[in-house]
Amino acid sequence: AEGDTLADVTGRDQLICGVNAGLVGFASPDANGNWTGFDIAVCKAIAAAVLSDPAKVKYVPTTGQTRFTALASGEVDVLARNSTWTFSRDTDLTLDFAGINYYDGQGFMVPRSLGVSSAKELDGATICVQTGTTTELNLADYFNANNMSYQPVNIDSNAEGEQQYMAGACDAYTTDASGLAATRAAFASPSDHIILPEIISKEPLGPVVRHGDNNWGDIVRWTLYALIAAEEYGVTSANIEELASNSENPEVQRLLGTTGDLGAMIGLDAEWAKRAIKAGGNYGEIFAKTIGEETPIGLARGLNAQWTQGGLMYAMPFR
Amino acid sequence: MSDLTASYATDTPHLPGMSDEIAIEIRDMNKWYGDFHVLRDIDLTVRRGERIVIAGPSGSGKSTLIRCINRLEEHQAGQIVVDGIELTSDIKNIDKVRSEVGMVFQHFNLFPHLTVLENCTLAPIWVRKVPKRQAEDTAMQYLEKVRIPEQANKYPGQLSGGQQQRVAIARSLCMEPKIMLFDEPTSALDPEMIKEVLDTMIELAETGMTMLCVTHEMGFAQAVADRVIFMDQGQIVEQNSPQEFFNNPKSDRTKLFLSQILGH
Amino acid sequence: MSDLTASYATDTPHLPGMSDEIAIEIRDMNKWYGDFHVLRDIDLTVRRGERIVIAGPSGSGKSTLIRCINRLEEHQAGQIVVDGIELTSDIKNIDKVRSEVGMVFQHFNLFPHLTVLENCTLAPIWVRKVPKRQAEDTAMQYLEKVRIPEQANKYPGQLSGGQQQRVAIARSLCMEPKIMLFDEPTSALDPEMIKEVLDTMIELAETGMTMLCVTHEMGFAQAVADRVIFMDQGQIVEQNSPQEFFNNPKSDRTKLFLSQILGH
Amino acid sequence: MTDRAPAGPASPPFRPSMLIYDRRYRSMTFQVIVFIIVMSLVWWLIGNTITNLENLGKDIDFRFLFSRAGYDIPQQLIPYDNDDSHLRAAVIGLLNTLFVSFLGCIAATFLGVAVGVLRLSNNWLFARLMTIYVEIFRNIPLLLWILIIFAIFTEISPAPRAYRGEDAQNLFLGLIAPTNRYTSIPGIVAEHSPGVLQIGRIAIPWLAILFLGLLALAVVLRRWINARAQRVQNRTGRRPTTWWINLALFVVPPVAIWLIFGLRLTVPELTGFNFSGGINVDNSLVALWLALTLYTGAFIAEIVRAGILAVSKGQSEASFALGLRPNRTMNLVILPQALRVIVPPLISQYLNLTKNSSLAIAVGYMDLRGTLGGTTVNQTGRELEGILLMMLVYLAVSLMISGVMNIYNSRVKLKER
Amino acid sequence: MSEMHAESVAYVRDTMLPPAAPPNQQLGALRWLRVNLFSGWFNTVLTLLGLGIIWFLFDHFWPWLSHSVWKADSVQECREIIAARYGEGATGGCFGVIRERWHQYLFGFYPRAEYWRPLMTLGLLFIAITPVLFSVNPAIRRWVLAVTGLITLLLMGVAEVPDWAVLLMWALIGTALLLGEYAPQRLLIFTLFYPVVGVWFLWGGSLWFPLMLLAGFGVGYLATRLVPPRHAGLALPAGIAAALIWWLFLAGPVAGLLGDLAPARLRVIDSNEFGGFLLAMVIGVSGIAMSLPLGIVLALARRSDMFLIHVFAVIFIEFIRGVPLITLLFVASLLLNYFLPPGTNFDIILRVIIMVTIFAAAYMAEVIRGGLAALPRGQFEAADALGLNYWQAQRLIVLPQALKISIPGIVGTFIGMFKDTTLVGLIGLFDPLKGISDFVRSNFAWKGIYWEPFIFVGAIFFVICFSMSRYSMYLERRLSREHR
Ligand SMILES: Nc1ncnc2c1ncn2[C@@H]1O[C@H](COP(=O)(O)OP(=O)(O)OP(=O)(O)O)[C@@H](O)[C@H]1O
Ligand SMILES: Nc1ncnc2c1ncn2[C@@H]1O[C@H](COP(=O)(O)OP(=O)(O)OP(=O)(O)O)[C@@H](O)[C@H]1O
Ligand SMILES: [Mg+2]
Ligand SMILES: [Mg+2]
Repeated sequence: AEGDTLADVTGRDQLICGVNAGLVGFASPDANGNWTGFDIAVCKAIAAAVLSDPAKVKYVPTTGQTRFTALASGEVDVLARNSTWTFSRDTDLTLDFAGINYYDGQGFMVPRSLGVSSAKELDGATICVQTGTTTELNLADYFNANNMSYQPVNIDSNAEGEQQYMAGACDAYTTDASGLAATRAAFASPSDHIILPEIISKEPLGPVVRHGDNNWGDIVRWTLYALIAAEEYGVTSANIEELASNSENPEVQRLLGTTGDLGAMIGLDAEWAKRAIKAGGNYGEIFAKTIGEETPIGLARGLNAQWTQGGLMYAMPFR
Repeated sequence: MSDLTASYATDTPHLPGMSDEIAIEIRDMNKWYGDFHVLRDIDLTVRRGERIVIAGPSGSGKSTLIRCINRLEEHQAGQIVVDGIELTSDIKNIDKVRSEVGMVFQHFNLFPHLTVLENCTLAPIWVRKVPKRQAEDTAMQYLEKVRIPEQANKYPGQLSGGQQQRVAIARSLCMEPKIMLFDEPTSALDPEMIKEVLDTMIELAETGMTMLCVTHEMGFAQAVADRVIFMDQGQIVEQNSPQEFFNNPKSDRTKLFLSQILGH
Repeated sequence: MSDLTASYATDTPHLPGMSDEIAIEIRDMNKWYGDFHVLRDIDLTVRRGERIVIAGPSGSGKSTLIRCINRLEEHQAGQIVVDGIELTSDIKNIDKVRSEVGMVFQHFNLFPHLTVLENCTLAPIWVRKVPKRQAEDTAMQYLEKVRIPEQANKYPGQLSGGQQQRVAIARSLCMEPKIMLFDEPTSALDPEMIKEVLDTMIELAETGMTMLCVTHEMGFAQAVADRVIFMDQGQIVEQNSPQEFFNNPKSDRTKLFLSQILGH
Repeated sequence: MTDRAPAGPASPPFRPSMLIYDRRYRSMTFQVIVFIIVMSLVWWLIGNTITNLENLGKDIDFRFLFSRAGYDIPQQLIPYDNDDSHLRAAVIGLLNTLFVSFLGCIAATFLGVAVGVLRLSNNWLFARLMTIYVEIFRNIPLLLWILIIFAIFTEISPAPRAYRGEDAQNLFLGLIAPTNRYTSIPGIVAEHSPGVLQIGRIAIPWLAILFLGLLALAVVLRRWINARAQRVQNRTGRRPTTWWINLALFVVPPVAIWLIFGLRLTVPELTGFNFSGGINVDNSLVALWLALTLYTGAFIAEIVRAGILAVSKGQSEASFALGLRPNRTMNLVILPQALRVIVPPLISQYLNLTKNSSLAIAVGYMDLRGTLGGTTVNQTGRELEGILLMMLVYLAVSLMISGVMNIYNSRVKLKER
Repeated sequence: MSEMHAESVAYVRDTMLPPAAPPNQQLGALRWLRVNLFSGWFNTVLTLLGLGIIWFLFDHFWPWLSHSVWKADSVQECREIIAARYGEGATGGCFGVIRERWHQYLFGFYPRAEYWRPLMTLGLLFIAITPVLFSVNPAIRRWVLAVTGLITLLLMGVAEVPDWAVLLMWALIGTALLLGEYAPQRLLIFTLFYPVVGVWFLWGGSLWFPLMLLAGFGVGYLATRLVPPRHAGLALPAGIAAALIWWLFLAGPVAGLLGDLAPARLRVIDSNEFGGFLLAMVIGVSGIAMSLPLGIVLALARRSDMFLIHVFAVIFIEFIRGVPLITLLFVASLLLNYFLPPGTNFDIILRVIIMVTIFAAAYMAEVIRGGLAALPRGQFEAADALGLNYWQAQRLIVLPQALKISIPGIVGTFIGMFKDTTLVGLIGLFDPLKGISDFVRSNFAWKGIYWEPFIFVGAIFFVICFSMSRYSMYLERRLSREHR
C-alpha cells in the first residue's frame, strides 16, 4: 500500500473508504445495506473521479479507535469520516488531511426541562461523552478553563450515548454540533431538547489520507475542491453536461476538462472532475440532500456556506 | 471359601453368655420406598451381647433393615426401640441412638482427607466431647486391637482395602458403642484381605459386643453367630441357631439360598 | 490353584527341541530408575525355541527386565542383543526388534476404540505394510487359534477378561513375532478365566515359539518351561530346569519364595 | 553408595545419520529445528514490525506514558484528574479492573455457592428455578447481560431531578438515593477528625487507617481466640463458646470509634444537577459488577454442585452413623473434601471473570482496557505500545491468580497409594 | 414374637406376606407436595420465596410482552398502536423492528438475492459434522441430521430463497441420510471438502482457489508417500516443503488456469457485507474447525518430553489464556498489520478468525490435554510394543480415543467461543448483538428501540448454546458409561 495508492486503487478497480459505522446523515447503511450520507458522497466522488464509477467503493466501517490504524496500515485508501484535523494527528500520527468538507464545533444538548440556557450553567452536571474522541479532551479543557466540574459518563458509541441521554442518565450530551443536530432531529419530540449556544471547540472535519503519498493526497484534495468549486460556479448535476459543452467561464471549462488538461497533472483523465460532480452533485447539492434543512437532520449551512455567502467554503483556484 | 468355612467351624470359640436385657426391639416395622414395600412386618428382638447374622438374597432388604436401626433410613410404620430409646423423628433421640450404635459399611467410607488417627478421633471429640489426648489414646488402643497401630498417621488412600476396613471398625469402636452394625463388611475386599477383617470381627465378638451383621460369609456365621436371620422379599423368613440353620433349614427359600451360596 | 498345579504337572506335553541359535543375549545389563538400581548385572542367553519362566517376589525387577527386551525401558549399562540386533538408541534397530518381539501385558491393553479384528490387523497393516485383506485373513487364523473367531467384530469392552487376554495374544501373534514376552498375563484375571489363557499359552509353547514369561502360575512353569529364572532385588538369583527349581531349590530366597507361593 | 546411573551403555561412535535415527540425537535435532523455526518466525515478525514502523515514520516509544492524559475518568480509587499522566490513568484503570474483579469474585462465589447448594435442595420449585437461572445465564453472551442490566438501571431508576420539587421522590430510608446514573449512599464524617496522612498526592484519613488497623487486630485476635478454644477443647473435650467474643471483637471497635470521634452519616443531598455529600456509586460499576456476578455465579453454581456431588453419599452416611450432626458433617467431612474438587475450577472462573471485566467499556466503566487500551491509545496513536503493555499487565494478573491456584492445589492434594 | 426366649428363637414363616400399599402420607400429590415443597419450615420459606420470584417476574414482564406489537414500521407507530389498544400509558414490546430487520440480524448486509448461499452452507455444515460428531450412534445421526435439515429448510422458506436451492437442499439432506445409512465413511469425504464448498458459497469467486488450497494438503501427503521408506524421517519435512511450494508458487496460477478452462464462479461477496448471526457462525465455526488441529499439536507439544517443545507450548498456551479475548481482537484490528510484511493487507474477518483460532486453540489444547491424560499408559506401551512409530501411535491409537473423551470439552469451548463472537462488535464489525443493533438504532424509524433486539438476539443465542450444551451433556453421560 505504501507509495502509490492511485495504482493500488486502479489496480483493484475499487476504492476502499473508511467510514463511520453509523451516523445518520453522514454515513449510514439502510435496510438493504446501501450506504448513504454526506461523508459517503465524498467517497463516491473520488471513486467517480478515479474509477469512473461512483459505485466502485467498498465501505469499511471504522470505530473511533480503529480509524487511523486502518488508514495507516493501508486497510483503507481514504478515511471519509468525521475526523478532526488537529496538529498532532497531522504530524505525530503521520496523516494528511486533504481538506475540510465540514466545519464543525463541539456543543451541548440538554433537555429543555432542565432549564439551562448556557453551557456555563453546567457546573456539576453529568455529561455523556464518547470515549477516545477529541470531544473528550475538549470537554475536559472547557470545564478546566471555566473552573467548573462535571461528571463524565463515558460511552462507546453514538447509539449508546443517545440511549443514556434519553433515559436521563446524563444531564447533557456533548458531541459535534452536527451530530447533536442529527441526534435531536431523530427524537420523538425534538423541541423538548435544546442545543446550547456555546461551541467550545473548532472541529474541522475532512477526508484523511496517509502522509507521504502526495499524489493521492492531491487527488482527494482536488476532488473535494471540485465539488466546492462546482457549487461556487453554479455547476450542478443537472446542468453539468450542458455547461461542459458551452460554459463561458474559463474556470468552469478547466474544471470540467473542456479546456486544459488539469487531470493529467494528477494522473487522471480530463473529465475526472466532471464525473466526480455528476456522481452526487456539487457540494451544495450533497449538503442539501444529506444533512441540509430539507432533511430530517436540518442543518443550516452556517460556516459551511460558500465564502461568497459569508461561509468558509473556499475552493482553491483551478488553474 | 470352603477352607475358611472349615477352619472357623472347627475352633468355635466359647462365647460369653448374653444377658436378658434387650438391646434392640423392632415391632411390626414396615418401610416403603415410594410404592415399593421393602420391609414387611419386621419383628425382631436382640438381647444385649447377642450376635446376629442376617443373610438373604440380594435386594431382600437386609441393608435397609440394618440402616433403619440407626435411622439412616426412616421407617413408616411400627416401632424401633434401641437401647430403650424409641426412634422417631425426634432429633435428640436419633443423636443418642447413633452415638450408641456403631456402623461399618461395605465400602469402608473412611474420610479420605483425614489421617487414620483423625478418622478415629473425630467423632469422640466432636460428639462425646472427649479431650483430644484421651481420644487419641483410645484410638490407638483400638487401632492396636485391629492390629494396625503403625498406620495411624497415614491417610486412608495409602492403605489396602483390608486395612481400611479394619480402620473403619476401629473408628466405630472409638465411640465405644453398645451395638455394632456391619453391612457386608467383607464383600468389597480381595480374598486375602477377607480373612484379616473376619479375624478382627471374631475378636470383637469374643468381647461380648452386641452385633448385627449382614454377611455372606457363612463360615463366620457358623463360628460366631448366636442366631442367623434369613430374609427374603423384605420379610424375615427364618431364624435359627447357626447349627440348625445350616444343617437343617426349614423353609424352601432358605434351602435354595444355602444351596446356591455353599454350592459353588 | 492347587488343582491347576497338579493337572499341569501330570500331563507335561512333549516339547519340540530347541535349536542352538541364540534368540536373546543379555550381557552385564544394568538399569537404574534415578538413584534406584533396579536391574543388576543381568546375564541371560535365550536360545531360539526356548521357553523361560521368570519368577520372583513383587518389585524384584521382572517386569523391568522383560520390558527392556523390547526397549519399552532403556537400560543404562551392558548389552542386549535380540535376534542379532543390538538395542541401542538407534530407532531403526528398535523398530526392527519390536516388530520381531510380541508382548502381552497384565492389563491386556487392547485398543478399546477398535474391534477385535482391527486390533489384530492394525500393526500388520501399518508396520508390516501387509494388504488389509491378507492381514484380516491372518488375524482370523490366529483368532481361531485362540478360539474366539466369533468375537472378531466385537469391541474389547464387550469381552470378558480372559477373552480379552486371548485377543491380546492373537494381536501379538499377527505380527508373526519370533519371540513372545508375557508380563503376568493372568494376574488380572478372575480364577475361572486363568485356565483358558494358560491353555492358549501352552498351545503356543507347543508350536516352538521362543517365550519369556513372567508369571506366578507355577503349574504353568512346571508344564511348559525349559528353564525357570528366579529374580530378587534386581538380580538373577537362581536359574534351573523346572524340576530342579521346584523340587530342589538351591538358594534360601528361592525356598522362602516357593514356600510362600505354594503354601497358601 | 556410589550406585548411580551411568550416562548410558557404551555407544557406537557418532555418525551424522544418528542425528535422525538415534533417539537421543533425534530429539535434539528436532528441538533445534523447532527452535530455529520459532526464532525465525519471531525474528520475521519483529523485522516486519520494524519495517512497517519505519515506513510509517513511527517508532516504539513509551514516553507517551508520562505526558498529560487530558481526559477525565468517572470512577477513581486514587486521586486523578486530567492533568495527570497517561501512566497514572493506566494505573487508575488497572485499579478499577482489579476492584470490580475483586468485588465480582466475592459476590459470584457467594451467589454460586448458594445456588449450587439450592439446586441440590429437596425443594422442587427452588431447585428448578435455580436450574433455569443457571441455564439462562450460561447460554447467553455476557456482553448482552452487561448491556441489559445497565439498561435496567438506567431505565427504571429516576433521574436525580426526581428528588427535587413538589412531588419529590423520597430517599430510601432517608439515606440512599438510587438514580439512573449512580446510587448515592451516605458518607461518614467525623466531628473531631484526626486529620489525614499525606503520601505524595494520596491522602488517607487517619480514621480509615485506625479502622483498618483495628480490623486487622480483630482478625488476629480472633485467630488467637479460636486457637485457644481449640486447645481448651483438646484438653477438656469441651469447646468454650466464643461466638460472643468474636462478635464483640468486630462490633466494639467501630462503635467506639464512632462515639469517640463523633462520627455521623452525611446524607446525600441534591445540589445542582447531582447528589453530593454522600458517596456516589456509579451504575456502570454496579451493572458491570452485577452482570459479572450473575454470569460467573451460574458457572460457579455448577462447579459447586459437581463438587458436592463428588463427595459420595457414603461420606455423609458414615458421618451420621458416627453421631455427627448435619452441620458438623458439612464442616468437618463434606466441605473439606468438596473444596478440593471445587477450588481449582473456581479459581479459573475467577480468572475468567477478571478477563471478562474487560468488557467494561460497553457501559463506560473505565478499566484498564478503557484507559490504557482505549482512550490513551486513541489520543496518542501509540497502539502498538499501549496494547502490548495492556496485554502484559493482564497476563501478569492472570499468572498471579493461577500461581495462587497451583500453590493451593499442591497443598490439598489427597494422599493416595 | 417379642416374648421369645433365647431357646425358642427358631422361627419359620409359613406364608409370605403380600406387599401392602404404603400409608397415605406416602402417596400421591399430597406426599409429593409435602416432600418436595413443604418438608420443613426452611423448605416452606424457600417455596414461598420461589413463588414470590415467579410472581415478581411475571408481574413485571408479562404485561410488556403481552402488549407486543409485531406489525409496525417505526417506534412511533408501535407506541400509537399500543396506546390505542391498551390505553394511554401502557407499555409493550415493539417487535416490529425484528419483523422488518430480522434479515440483518441473521445475515448482516449479505445481498438478499444470495441468501441461499449462507443457508446452503449452514445445511451442508450439519451434513459435514454428522459423521464426525455423531458417529457414535446411527440413530442419533439420523435424528440430528433430520432436525437440523428441517431447520435449514425452514430458514430457507423464511428467507425466500429460490426454489431450486430448496430442492437441492432436500436432495442433499436425503442423500446424506441415505449415505449415513449405508456408507457413513463416504460422508467423511464430504466433510473433507466442506471447507472448500463453504468458503466458495460464502465469499463466492472462483471455486478453484479454495480447491487448490485444499489440494496443497494432498500434494504434501503425496510427497510424504514418495519419500523412500529408507528415509522415513525425511517424509514429514518433504511433505511440508512440497505443500508450501504448492501454496506459494503453484496454487494461484493453476487455479487461474483451471478457472479459465472451467469457470465455476459465484458473485463475489465482500467480508464487509457479513454480519449478524452469519458473522457469528462464520467466526465461530471456522475458528473451532481450525483451532482443533492447532490445539491437538499444542497439546501433544505440551506433553512432549522434549524440553524446548514443551516450553514453547506452555508459553504460548499460558500467554493466550492469560489475556482477554478483546485484547487479541485489538491485535487483529490494530496490530496484526504491523507484524506482517509491508503491503500485506488482508480482510478484517480473516484476521479476526486467525486471532479467534489462536485463542480457541489454547483452550482446545488444554481440553485435549485432559483427554490425553485420561488415557491409560498401557495404550501407549501397547502401541510401542507393536512397533508403531510415534505418529502412527498418535494417529491410530491415542488421538481417536483422546478426542472422543474430549468431545464434551470441545463442545464447551465452542459454546464459549460462539458467545464470544459478540465481542467483535467492539472492533467495529457487525455482530448480531451490538453491531447490528447500534446500526438499526441509528435509523430514524427505530431510534429508542432497546430491549426487543436484545431479547431476539439473546433468545437465538440461548437456543443454539443450550441445545449444544445439552448435546454435550448427553455425550458426557454416554462416554462415562462406555468408558470401561
Ligand atoms: N433409596 C432407595 N429408593 C428406592 N428403592 C431402594 C432404595 N434403596 C434400596 N432400594 C430397594 O430396596 C430393596 C432392598 O434393598 P437393600 O439394599 O436393603 O437390599 P439388600 O438385601 O441389602 O441387597 P444387597 O445384598 O444387594 O445389598 C432393593 O430392591 C432396592 O432396589
Ligand atoms: N517408572 C519407574 N520409576 C521408578 N521406579 C520404578 C519404575 N517402574 C518400576 N519401578 C521400581 O522398580 C522396581 C522393579 O519393578 P518391576 O515392576 O520390574 O517389579 P516386578 O518384579 O515386575 O514386580 P511385580 O511382581 O509387582 O510386577 C520396583 O521397586 C518398582 O517400584
Ligand atoms: Mg445391601
Ligand atoms: Mg511386574
